[in-house]
Amino acid sequence: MDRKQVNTVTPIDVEAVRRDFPVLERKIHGVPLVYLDNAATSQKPAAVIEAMNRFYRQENSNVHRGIHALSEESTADYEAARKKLAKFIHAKSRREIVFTRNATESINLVAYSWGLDNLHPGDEVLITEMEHHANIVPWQQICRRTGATLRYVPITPQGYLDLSTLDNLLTEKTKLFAFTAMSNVFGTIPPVKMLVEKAHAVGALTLVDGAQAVSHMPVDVRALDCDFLAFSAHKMCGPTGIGALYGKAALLNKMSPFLTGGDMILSVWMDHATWNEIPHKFEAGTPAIAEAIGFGAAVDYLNSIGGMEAIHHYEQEMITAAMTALQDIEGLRMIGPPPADRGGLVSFVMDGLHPHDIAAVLDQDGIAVRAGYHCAQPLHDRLNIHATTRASFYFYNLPSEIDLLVQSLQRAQKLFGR
Amino acid sequence: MDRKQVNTVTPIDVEAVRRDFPVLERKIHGVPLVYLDNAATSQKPAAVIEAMNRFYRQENSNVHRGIHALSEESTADYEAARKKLAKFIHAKSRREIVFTRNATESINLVAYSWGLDNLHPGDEVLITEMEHHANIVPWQQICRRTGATLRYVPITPQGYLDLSTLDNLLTEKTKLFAFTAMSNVFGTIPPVKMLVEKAHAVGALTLVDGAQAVSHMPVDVRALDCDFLAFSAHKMCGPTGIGALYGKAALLNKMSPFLTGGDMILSVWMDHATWNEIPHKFEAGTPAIAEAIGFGAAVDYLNSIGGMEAIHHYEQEMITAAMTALQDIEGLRMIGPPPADRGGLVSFVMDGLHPHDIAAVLDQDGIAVRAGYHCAQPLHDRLNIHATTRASFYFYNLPSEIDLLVQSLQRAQKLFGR
Amino acid sequence: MDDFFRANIIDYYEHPRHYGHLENPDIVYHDVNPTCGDEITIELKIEDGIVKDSAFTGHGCSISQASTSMMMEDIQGKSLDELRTWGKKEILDLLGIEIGPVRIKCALLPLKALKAGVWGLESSVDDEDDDL
Amino acid sequence: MDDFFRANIIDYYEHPRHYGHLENPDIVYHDVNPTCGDEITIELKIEDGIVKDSAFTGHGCSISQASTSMMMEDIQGKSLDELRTWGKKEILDLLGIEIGPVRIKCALLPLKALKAGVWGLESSVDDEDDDL
Ligand SMILES: Cc1ncc(COP(=O)(O)O)c(C=O)c1O
Ligand SMILES: Cc1ncc(COP(=O)(O)O)c(C=O)c1O
Repeated sequence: MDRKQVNTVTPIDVEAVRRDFPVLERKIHGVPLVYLDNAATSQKPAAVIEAMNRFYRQENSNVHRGIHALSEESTADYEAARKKLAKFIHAKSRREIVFTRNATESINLVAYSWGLDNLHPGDEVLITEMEHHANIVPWQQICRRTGATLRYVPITPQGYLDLSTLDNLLTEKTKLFAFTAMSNVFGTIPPVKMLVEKAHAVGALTLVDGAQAVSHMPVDVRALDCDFLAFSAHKMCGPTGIGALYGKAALLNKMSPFLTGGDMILSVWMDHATWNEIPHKFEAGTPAIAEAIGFGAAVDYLNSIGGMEAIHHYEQEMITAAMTALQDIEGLRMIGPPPADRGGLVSFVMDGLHPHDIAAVLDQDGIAVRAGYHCAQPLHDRLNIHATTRASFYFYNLPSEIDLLVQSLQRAQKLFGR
Repeated sequence: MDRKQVNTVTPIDVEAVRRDFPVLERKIHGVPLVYLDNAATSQKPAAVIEAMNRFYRQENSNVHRGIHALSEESTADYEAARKKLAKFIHAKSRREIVFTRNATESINLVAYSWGLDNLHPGDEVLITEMEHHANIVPWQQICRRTGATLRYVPITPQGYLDLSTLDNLLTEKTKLFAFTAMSNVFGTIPPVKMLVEKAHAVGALTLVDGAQAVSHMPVDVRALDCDFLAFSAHKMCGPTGIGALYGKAALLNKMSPFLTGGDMILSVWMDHATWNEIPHKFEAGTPAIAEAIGFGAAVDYLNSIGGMEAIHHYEQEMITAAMTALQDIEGLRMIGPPPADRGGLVSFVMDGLHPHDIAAVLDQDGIAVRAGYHCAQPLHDRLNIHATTRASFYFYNLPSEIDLLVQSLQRAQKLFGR
Repeated sequence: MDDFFRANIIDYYEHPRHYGHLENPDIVYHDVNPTCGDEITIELKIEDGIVKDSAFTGHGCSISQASTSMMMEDIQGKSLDELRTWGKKEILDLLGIEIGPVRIKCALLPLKALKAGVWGLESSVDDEDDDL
Repeated sequence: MDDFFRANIIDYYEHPRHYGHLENPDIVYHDVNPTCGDEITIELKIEDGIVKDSAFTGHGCSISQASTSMMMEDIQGKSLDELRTWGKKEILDLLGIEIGPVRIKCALLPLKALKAGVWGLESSVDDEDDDL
């Protein structure tokens, strides 16, 4: 993604921002919580929690159908949230935002709805070796069902995409190129706009997995010109239970529905049905109404504290500091590119210490990190690593929390006699 | 469903229960809210709202993977909710409960996962003319994709299933019989257990649409012996954004996954993947964690106020009183069976008054009802009705609200000069 | 919503103007509001890009029927070029009331039918809401 | 979790008992904990329904490896009939600590391997949690 110069952004007032997050007052085993598992899910500010409370306490009702005050209020708020999201990622129209359960379902929607109708034997779907399982398994499945072939852009040992392979891999056979805009293991931020251009040059569509990127940096679907973008609310201060799929209107209009039932139909006869207009065509049954409202409130919140440019800027500072500090720990090896080419997360291995045990020791010190494959097993296989420990930052993390992380890692080494 | 004698249940303390629902303090156009749109979605007690608040404020984290305190707490609470639901519908095991977005997705899951693999040209799927679109359109779609044939059990003008047709319709060709346990238009409660038996006798599986029934009466999947049961949290005091699919473990084990991605896999290689055990095999990506916890709290709440037997008993009283009162309004015609054979909802038409206009007048008096097809267009077509107005009750509705309904309907008649 | 039934909507609903059929209409277009079953068929007589006559048949709620009747009345003598620019605002001005997000579809049904019938525009007429 | 590393788990992890291979084992079973990559292979020598010898190889976290080592040690001389009744409780007794819902899978890995390897039981060993 093209990162602009960020010298002019107003810095985030981290101390003030921390007070917006009730959970940050939590004590874990008697010590204050240090939450460094943000790539798995972010914490929620009171404003988001309260937006959903207000909905349930004051206007809860089903949407789109009711001719009564509560239903009109719910419908207006639900659709207003859609508009906020459209604006947040610079979509042309709110109709290009489909609410789903999470980024995973967004990708599955495209795989089933677009894939089942448009993939044929001989066709290829191109993904990369640094994808999350959410952007691998749906394509394996849909290729199996349609006879299409799944191919991978390889990664370099430094955690970059091996772009030299692109000209061979992107061909007329390629019908879709699906790739992440930020690796959840390396942190790598690939050149999204260039990848989209290259895909379009051979006539392939593009799906960008924005689960990490949309939460941590500015994403402009019109500037990137991507065809689909998948992301989740829960990683960007929003509630669980809701995600979004951005799709260009022209594509969404042409696609078959995915889930079917109430609300997504125009008319139903005994032997057939016709479809509602987009985005409703893709939203079957009672939607996640409170969650959409919470999602909208999360976008408002991110804008209110300074916006994505400022958040990305702060995270760049944090990851630079964190990687500098971790470098000094003997026997610790970080994977992925230098700070300038990544988002605010770092995965590492430590000699003689299993990631599970590292995470367990850290937990005793109140520090939450993640250990394992991070849903990216092919990437780990490629690097010949069993599992890694990952610390991932958000705008409410403090530089002092990096110090605590380092101390606790050193304690783990002592405990296991390394 | 077999309704037991309910003489011995402790009656619900409606006045006390109403205080549990913050929204019931709402004023609409200056008058107190009379919420009679419960079949669309129910209101939420403070206990459910607070359970989700507590999660977000104190332990929010992703589940199943994290080795830190918050993740262990979240995982434990998420799985505890599953157990509550399993118990609520008398499943054998918590593994038989799959969390989905709503009843609609639950049905789609079976249609895609079981249907794509098991339906072939010549096979038949049997549904009924009183189904909600959620239990019609997915079967139309999957029959279209597989070449199977969709057939309907007809309804009688009184709003019953025409059971005399069953012996002709249920044959060896029938692979699945999917039907509602309570019509959301007629209120009709069909003989579920008998229908399941008849289907099993020809070797067909059964899917029960429990979206209305599970919210309003006791449902025991083991007593009914149904193979699948679909329902939604939001209709039973729970949050939006979550529903459940019950499936017999032996069936779920055999079925292909539906949505794919993180958490539902066992291992992922570049060219294939293996699946996690049930129910996780069917839950891809970050689940609706807060919502599951809210769903569990809803079940606790329903049990705490007296249980489903008591709720059903109270609603029987209410619907009897309501239908008696509505009968006296000239030019008003109710559809569906007498109170003894239905749940707590009634749909009606009024001479010269369009349902939309009825609903709009009622709204001016603070009364929320629903007007339209109620997502059951084939039923309306069959009866040759354009649309109906529906009043649907829950355990927090008062007998006095029936009087307000009647008065407001009479006002509508005057306003439109009828 | 409050002045909903104080406006002359009920009057147009009970006594629809331009209800019925035209002889040899140039354009006949049938449209429905699937959420509730409102149905209308509009018939137009066009000469030199001007609406010479208009009529409708249908059934549905007071909003959809009054809105259609008022529109059929108002567009007489207007040019298609002008009508092409019509949006939500023009219809709400005719009706003279505020309308919530659900029933707006009833109110806009005749506009939707006009745009689809005359220009084949299938896109949603409330897209002007879409200023981001 | 607090006494996690006070127990002798680290000792078993660093100095695993019964690590290695048997000659002509009757049963060899490989199992993984896919969430984190814990892997073990257990090898058993069975005579008259009694575990005569046992060993394992593998890699993973301290919990999975210590749990496997302790179990290989403990089951020596026990009858398969007895082992068939083993559940979560027996393993936790061996480990001597409480374990949360996520890492319980690490602890139960050897039990899962035993049940799958000896009786072909693929069902989850923490199903006893399932008392509704
Ligand atoms: C009988 C019936 N089935 C299915 C549904 C669909 O439920 P949901 O919208 O929660 O998916 C409903 C609710 O509208 C219903 O009443
Ligand atoms: C890069 C990436 N893609 C997809 C996902 C899946 O997101 P979700 O679990 O919200 O569907 C994640 C989050 O784990 C991710 O990091």
